[in-house]
Amino acid sequence: MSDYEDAVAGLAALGERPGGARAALEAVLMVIDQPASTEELAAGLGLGTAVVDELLAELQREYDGYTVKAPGTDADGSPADAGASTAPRGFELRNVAGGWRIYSRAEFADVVGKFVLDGQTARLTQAALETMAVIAYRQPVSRARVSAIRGVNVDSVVRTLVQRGLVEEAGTDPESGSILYRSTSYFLERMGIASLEELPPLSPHLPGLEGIEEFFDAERM
Amino acid sequence: MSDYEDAVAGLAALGERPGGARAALEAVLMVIDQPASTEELAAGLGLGTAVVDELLAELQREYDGYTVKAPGTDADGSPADAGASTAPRGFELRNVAGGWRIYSRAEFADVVGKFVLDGQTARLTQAALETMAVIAYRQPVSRARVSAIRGVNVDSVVRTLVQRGLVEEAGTDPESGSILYRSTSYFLERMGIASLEELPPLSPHLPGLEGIEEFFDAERM
Amino acid sequence: MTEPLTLAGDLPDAGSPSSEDSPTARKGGFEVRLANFTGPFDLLLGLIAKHKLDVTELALATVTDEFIKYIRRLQELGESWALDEASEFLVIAATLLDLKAARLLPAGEVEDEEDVALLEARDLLFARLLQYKAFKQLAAHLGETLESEANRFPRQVALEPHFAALLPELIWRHSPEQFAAVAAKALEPKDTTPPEVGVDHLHGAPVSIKEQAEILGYRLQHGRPLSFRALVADAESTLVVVVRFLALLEMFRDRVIAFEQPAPLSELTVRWTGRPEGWSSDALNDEYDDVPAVPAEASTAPSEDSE
Repeated sequence: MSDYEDAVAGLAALGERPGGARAALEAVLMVIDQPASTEELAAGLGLGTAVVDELLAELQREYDGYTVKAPGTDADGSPADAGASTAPRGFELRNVAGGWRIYSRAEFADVVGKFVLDGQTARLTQAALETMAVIAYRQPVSRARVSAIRGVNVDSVVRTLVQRGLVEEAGTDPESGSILYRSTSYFLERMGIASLEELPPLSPHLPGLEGIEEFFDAERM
Repeated sequence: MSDYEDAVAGLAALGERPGGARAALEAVLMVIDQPASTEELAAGLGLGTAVVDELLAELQREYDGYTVKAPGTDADGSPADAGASTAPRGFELRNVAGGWRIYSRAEFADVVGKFVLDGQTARLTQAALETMAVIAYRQPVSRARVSAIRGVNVDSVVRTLVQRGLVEEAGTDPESGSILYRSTSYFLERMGIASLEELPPLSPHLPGLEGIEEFFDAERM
Repeated sequence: MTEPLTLAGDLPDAGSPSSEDSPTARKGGFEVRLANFTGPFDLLLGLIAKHKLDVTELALATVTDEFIKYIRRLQELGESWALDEASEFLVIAATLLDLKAARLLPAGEVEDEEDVALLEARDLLFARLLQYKAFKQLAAHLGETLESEANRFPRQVALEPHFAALLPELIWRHSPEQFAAVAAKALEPKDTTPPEVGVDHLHGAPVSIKEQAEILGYRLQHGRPLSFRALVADAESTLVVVVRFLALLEMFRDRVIAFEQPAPLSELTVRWTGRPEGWSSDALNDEYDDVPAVPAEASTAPSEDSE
């Protein structure tokens, strides 16, 4: 079967779902963290790149409110004309550095910025600090592993640490395929040390730590 | 200036932007990485909670393709009817664990799963599910109590649930001094419900056994 | 220490989706396969479902034999059970037996305290079973919901760089030593030791089955058949009598002795049937060593602190 036939079959398969291939592409774009190239998207969706390119362009125009200039929505926020597809959405689809990703619309940068700052403190939470400590001493380490050690889900805390530049991705675990994390040079800077070797050894604080790894690996379900 | 006047002013200010308050809300929803409550969103946007609730409901309906049943989109993905707001989007807005958040639509799980490998959690065992159910419906509850209901020792299962962030400690029983457990908001998130009230009621499963709880309380421990 | 019970019979799992399409009771041998019963109630519900019975008193009496057969099978397979797990199964087996016995007897008036106790035990078991069934149904619902929810992926993307840049400069006041202390605390193994059944309050002199079996073996191997009465004549306490009786059962299982009893309640005679060599009390099942009431230390450090 040719690539072309493959792509046609893929399109037909997605067409049966609500929203079709366009919604499938949207679903992917909504949740990916890293920008994805047309090729990656096409491969994941089982579609041809030409079709994906067309769908991307279509979504992009649609999010921008077509070519029509958006009429100001009523100030009372009435739902009457909410469905009008001529108003731009609050997000946009951008092709950045060879990949596609959905971003919040630039026009709302001040609103979004205020919202982001509202919930933020200049200090790390205790949860973030402990997670940082586990990563620093166990790196490279996956989130699942840190979760197991800390006893709670750490996904959003790790994201905060990445955002803060204290932690970065360090490839994937060859066995599980999950992303590994390590501390950054900015972390060393903030700690006032030159290298990880200067971190105080844990042994005085924690005798008999050796068994812990096996313990947690065995314990997970 | 009153709160009401503040909110009206906020709405008017956002109304001038392309897409208005609705798009501003969408823009904020794009950057949150955990469920945000109506109150948080309202405060961030400078709007009243009633308005935000209405906007959220509106967006939710719109993403689902209004109330109109979505017509199957053309398999060729032609852009002709792409703007029709009757087709559901690839994502949905949901009120989960007391907050709002954007999710990819369940119908595209297979496609999205190819892009989002990380963060997927293993299935719970039957023993873990049963223990989780007892804790969810009887919280706060001691391990001894859960054991009495399940007929087996649940210590290691509870530990696993705590480790996975689905269950947490909730103080100690004033009488027996044993540790009590309750479900977490992460559990609500995983269940896709806004609060514990959304769990199906226990009573239909327990026909004519209204007095049983007191009975067991007296009997055990 | 992951699951309380990992071995289970070839039985439908009541309440789970698979129970719908499971075949009716299989004739012939009772097969033990890897399935997953999560406790005695689970097993009981499984058995009831297998017979397509409703959860009733009658159903309980009907499945008694199978329940007990199942436990026996597990023991034969040498599955090591934690005491509390095994005891839950045994308590329920005992109640079931009572129930069955009560059904076999002619229906009569509730007369003495034993009858009342039996009725209470039956009601309690019945109520507990129904309660467990309710939670099992809810567990199935939780499982389905969690699974279908796993099909939705939340948008949780990293903050766009221009917003991340807005964040205030991080305040970091931890010295490397303080940070190490945080790490040590975070990496510390959580308290995971399962609570154990305390035996400190038991003051009876520890008596080892192995020890008593050795004594009995010595006497029987080197003499004529002896009556049980004679074998326990020198026992200093009831506990020793009981333990010697248990030891005899163990030895009987090892096929080194035989019992003879001409009529019910008449003299019980014990005869050595094993070869003179090739048997030692070490061959006895280890399971009793874990029973707190008969501590393992008893064989090595007899009655040191028992005075």
